[in-house]
Amino acid sequence: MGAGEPGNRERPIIMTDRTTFDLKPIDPKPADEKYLSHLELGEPDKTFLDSNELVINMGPQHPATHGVLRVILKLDGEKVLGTECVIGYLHRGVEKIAENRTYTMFNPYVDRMDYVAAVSNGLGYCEAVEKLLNIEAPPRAKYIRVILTELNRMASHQLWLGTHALDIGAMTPLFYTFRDREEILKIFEKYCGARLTTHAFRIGGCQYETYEGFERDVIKFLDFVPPKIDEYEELLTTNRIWLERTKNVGVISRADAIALGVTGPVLRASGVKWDLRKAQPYAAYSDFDFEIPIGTNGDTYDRYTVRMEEMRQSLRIIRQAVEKIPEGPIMAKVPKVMKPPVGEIYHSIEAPKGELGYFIVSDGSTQPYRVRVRPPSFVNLQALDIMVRGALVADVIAVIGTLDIVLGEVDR
Amino acid sequence: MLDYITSYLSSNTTPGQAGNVFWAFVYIMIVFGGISVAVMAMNWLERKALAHFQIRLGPMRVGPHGLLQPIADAIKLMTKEDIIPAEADKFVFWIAPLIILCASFAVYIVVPFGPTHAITDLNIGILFMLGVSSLSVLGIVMAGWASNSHYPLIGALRSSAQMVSYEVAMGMAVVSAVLMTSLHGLGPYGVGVGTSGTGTLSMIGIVQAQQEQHVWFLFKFFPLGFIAFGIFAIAMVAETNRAPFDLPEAESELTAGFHTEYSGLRWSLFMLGEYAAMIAVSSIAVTLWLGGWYRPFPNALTGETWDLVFSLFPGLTFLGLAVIALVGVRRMPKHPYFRVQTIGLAGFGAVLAFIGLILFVPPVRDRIQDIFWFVAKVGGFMYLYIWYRATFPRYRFDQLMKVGWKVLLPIGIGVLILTAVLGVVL
Amino acid sequence: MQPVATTFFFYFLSGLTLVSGVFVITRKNPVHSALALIFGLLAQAGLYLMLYAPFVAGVQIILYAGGIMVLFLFVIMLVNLERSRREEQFNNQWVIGLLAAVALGVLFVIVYVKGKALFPYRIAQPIENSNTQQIGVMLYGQYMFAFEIASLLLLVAIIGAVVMAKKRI
Amino acid sequence: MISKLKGQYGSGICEANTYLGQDYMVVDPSIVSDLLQILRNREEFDYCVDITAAHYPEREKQFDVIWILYSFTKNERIRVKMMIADGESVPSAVPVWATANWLEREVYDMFGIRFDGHPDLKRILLPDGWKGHPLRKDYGIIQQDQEWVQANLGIESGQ
Repeated sequence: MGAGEPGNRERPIIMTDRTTFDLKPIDPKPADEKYLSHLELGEPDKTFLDSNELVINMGPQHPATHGVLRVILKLDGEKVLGTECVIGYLHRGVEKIAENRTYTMFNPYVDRMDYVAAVSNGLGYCEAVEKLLNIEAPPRAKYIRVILTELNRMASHQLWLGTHALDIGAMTPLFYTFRDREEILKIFEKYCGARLTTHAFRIGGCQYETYEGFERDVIKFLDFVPPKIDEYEELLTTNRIWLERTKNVGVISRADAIALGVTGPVLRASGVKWDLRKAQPYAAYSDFDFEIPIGTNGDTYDRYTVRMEEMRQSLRIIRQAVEKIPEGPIMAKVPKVMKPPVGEIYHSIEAPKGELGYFIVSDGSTQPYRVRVRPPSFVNLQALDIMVRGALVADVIAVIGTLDIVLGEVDR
Repeated sequence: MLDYITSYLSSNTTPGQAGNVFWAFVYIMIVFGGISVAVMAMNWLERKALAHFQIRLGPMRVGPHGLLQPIADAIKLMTKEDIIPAEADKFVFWIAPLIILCASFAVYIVVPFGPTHAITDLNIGILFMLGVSSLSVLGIVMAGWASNSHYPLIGALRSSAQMVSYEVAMGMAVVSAVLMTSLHGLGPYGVGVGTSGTGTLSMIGIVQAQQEQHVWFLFKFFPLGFIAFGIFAIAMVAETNRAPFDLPEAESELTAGFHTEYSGLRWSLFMLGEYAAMIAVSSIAVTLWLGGWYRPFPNALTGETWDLVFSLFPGLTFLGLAVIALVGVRRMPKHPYFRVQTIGLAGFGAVLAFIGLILFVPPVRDRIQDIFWFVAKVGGFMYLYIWYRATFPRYRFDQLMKVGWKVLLPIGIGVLILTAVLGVVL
Repeated sequence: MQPVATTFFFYFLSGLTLVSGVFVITRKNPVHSALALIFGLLAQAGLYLMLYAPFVAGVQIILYAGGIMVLFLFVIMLVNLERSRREEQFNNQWVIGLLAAVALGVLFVIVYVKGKALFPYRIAQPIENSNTQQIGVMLYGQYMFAFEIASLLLLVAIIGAVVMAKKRI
Repeated sequence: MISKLKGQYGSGICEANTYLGQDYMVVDPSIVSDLLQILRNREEFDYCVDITAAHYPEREKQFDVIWILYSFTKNERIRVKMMIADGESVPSAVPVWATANWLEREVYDMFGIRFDGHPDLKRILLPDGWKGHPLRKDYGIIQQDQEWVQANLGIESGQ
């Protein structure tokens, strides 16, 4: 290809030690017949017009990789023959840090993983430690947690929608979603003083009582946002180009989705009606009435509709929670120095991106012996390869967007 | 010498046809300067309009309401470090933006802003326009290849395939319009006299044919003219690589497509070329289907009074803009910090009002009318470009090809055949 | 449309055509050759314009420079040229090539000397305004058969290309 | 289920218990490969939530490798735990659950535990040439592969 192929330099331009592009595919097919994938990818046929295979490096600095994801694409013209994700550019060793901090001190760190949905991260961690300590947050705290977490789910989905639409070329939804996300961030700011990395919850409950007018603000938001969601849908849902760009793009079957362990909206769009808020209710979710939207085809469009519906369901949950929020304390009796008994716990919640799990090993001291975070983005990103094989470059972008990854969480 | 210069003033043809080199040169300078200014204005307008689509304010800092932003941008781009990638083919890298620029500007040789307001009137005018504007794809391909990098290369491949494909559909639409110049037609669409049975490819001739037949070709043989116009309107967006067909420079996929490796002045030449091409293809559309420089209803609303009413439009438009500017002055924050901006905006409004008043003077009024209507129609297309960009997601490459070859081309051929049949039958 | 400075433009355009022709065969980089070829074709289009054949000039630009050369560049970019660039440009046939060039040159000289009588010096009548129309009349009248045969050949070529490319789809 | 498995493997399942309402079992390395297959096929634990490990340097068998499994049909979770010594390798779960691919790579990256039969076992979060496995307890929190940092980032130290 031309003079001097960028991939074949003595030292790669991009800071990494990898100089070869040896693409080993992730085999989506387990050995067992029952789990055989529908995806049969034959060898690309060699014809007389055998043009060169093109290896391009998408990222780590690329406008559509949502951070510092680097995807090595092997292309035949525009067709994707294979991908390899190179991650770790944002690795900060969160799990190692946890082993050197007390339980309380580690709490703010989890916000920095999925910085788009910091409240969910905090909820998962606090609940896991509470379980390990065998205490339970008081009901009012649980309701506040539900309200803030669901608001955060809204914010996360709005950000996803904006950036996903921008990737596919529609600029305008980004600004609309950011305008409305702002209202959520204002509520966060009023509640705990921070907008993004909120550190809203503490082990055992909440640090802060709701501010004066909290319910009013939330109700105002609930009335404000449904027409806005309709507005996003008006721009996209029935737009021909949007339909063509998303329907039958990045299809992942039910069996593949389960085998690859993807969770959250990606799994639900493939037709698995599974949501941890229903399956294993935590916080106060068992008190509320809501639906789990599912898709049928497992394509990008289904993931889009599932997330749009999830936003509406979140609003439903918030409304119910605000209406029946109980009075009472917001903090359980928590020892000043937390020394959980020796043991292990795995607790997971339904974060906006999927199952966010914390596996904590305690050795009886004030510091966790081992904290393992089960990041939904990390596992979901693994599905990228089988979702884009045989598709076009533009589909890779659409699929990265639809997986809704946050690199802070992938790399931790 | 002076005679040579003044002799043209009495003629009623374009300087090119009159063979008057001096006035041709003057016209070239005016058109070149005018288009450059229009590109700058378009740059500001696009950012402003797009911002308002997207509930933003757009440029507000440089000058009142960001009016000086394009100038600031131009200065920034010109003074930026000029980077040529180490392994790029320097000569081709250097010449590619120039090819695009030349191709986009050469088109204006035949654009008729008025019956005499064109540099020249080639009798193959429309063919010339299509041919020259198709040269810009060479520049894009070269830019992509010379950068010696993968993203520009893919962008160049995409754009060459895209532009070659859409040129075919575009050609079909254009031919059907050209065909209409020779066909009378009956009934509500296409009454009139005057066609000799021979069509014309000349831009001025096409507009005059619409005048003689008392119909914009948009409405001739309804809905055939309309469909042909629709095909052209879609294909011209694809030709100029604008949203939703902006795949060659798809930001989220190919970073910036064929001009990824370009920066500074060279990059600004690409932008200049792109916007000039947008205006050029809009001019073709206006000339072929929207009656060119003629005011609306030149046949229905005739007579001295109507002529006068329509001739007041240019002045009124500028006065209206001046009023908007002055309202903006009143709404400026009353703080010493904003004093310079307020004065600037007031001055801008005053200049607009002054231009508006000058446009009321009868001799100017008569000379400027044609240009005004032409520019107003082109301006409508420019707004459409911005509107598309704010609304549509981007097509994928195979879908783009599908639209071009499987939708637009068959419809184009069908319209062409039907136009010919109708023209013969009616 | 009256041409201006005819002599100057004739020599300018002819010179440009010749120089680009030489560049086409001497450049090592095929893209540079293609670029030179484009300039040559554009200069030729200019010459056609001077011969009062604007339609031919327009078709020259739209088909050769805008269409075919784009495809040339397309192919050049897609095919790996690393190897061919390293090879010797002028292969062993240069003696034959030189002979052919000399023969052609002699032929030109003979035609120029003898043909003065055949082609008397006169200024062509500007038939510019009806030029396009006349081409149309010729193509669809006198040369109808040849025209249709050519279009049939092209149709065969198109179908062949589709059949060959279809294998990949 | 536990009793059935116990009947099948006898002493292979060292411990099967519940802590804070969560089931887990500690199994012998020899049966892990079979057990994971059976858990998925017979007991319908079709979703592998996570694979991770913990390091106990003072023990003889230094590492705990933990599989967290979930069954959609039963809505149940189970943790399978296994102890291995440093240098020993674990049968890969990639043939059982495709998701194990990256999860095992991460365990390898962080602990240096090798997985037999993994299709592409290499580092995932840290760069390929990095020395050391940071989540081992003997790897200090501010420790870094200075050599790599100097060679590749062009800076003296990453601290």
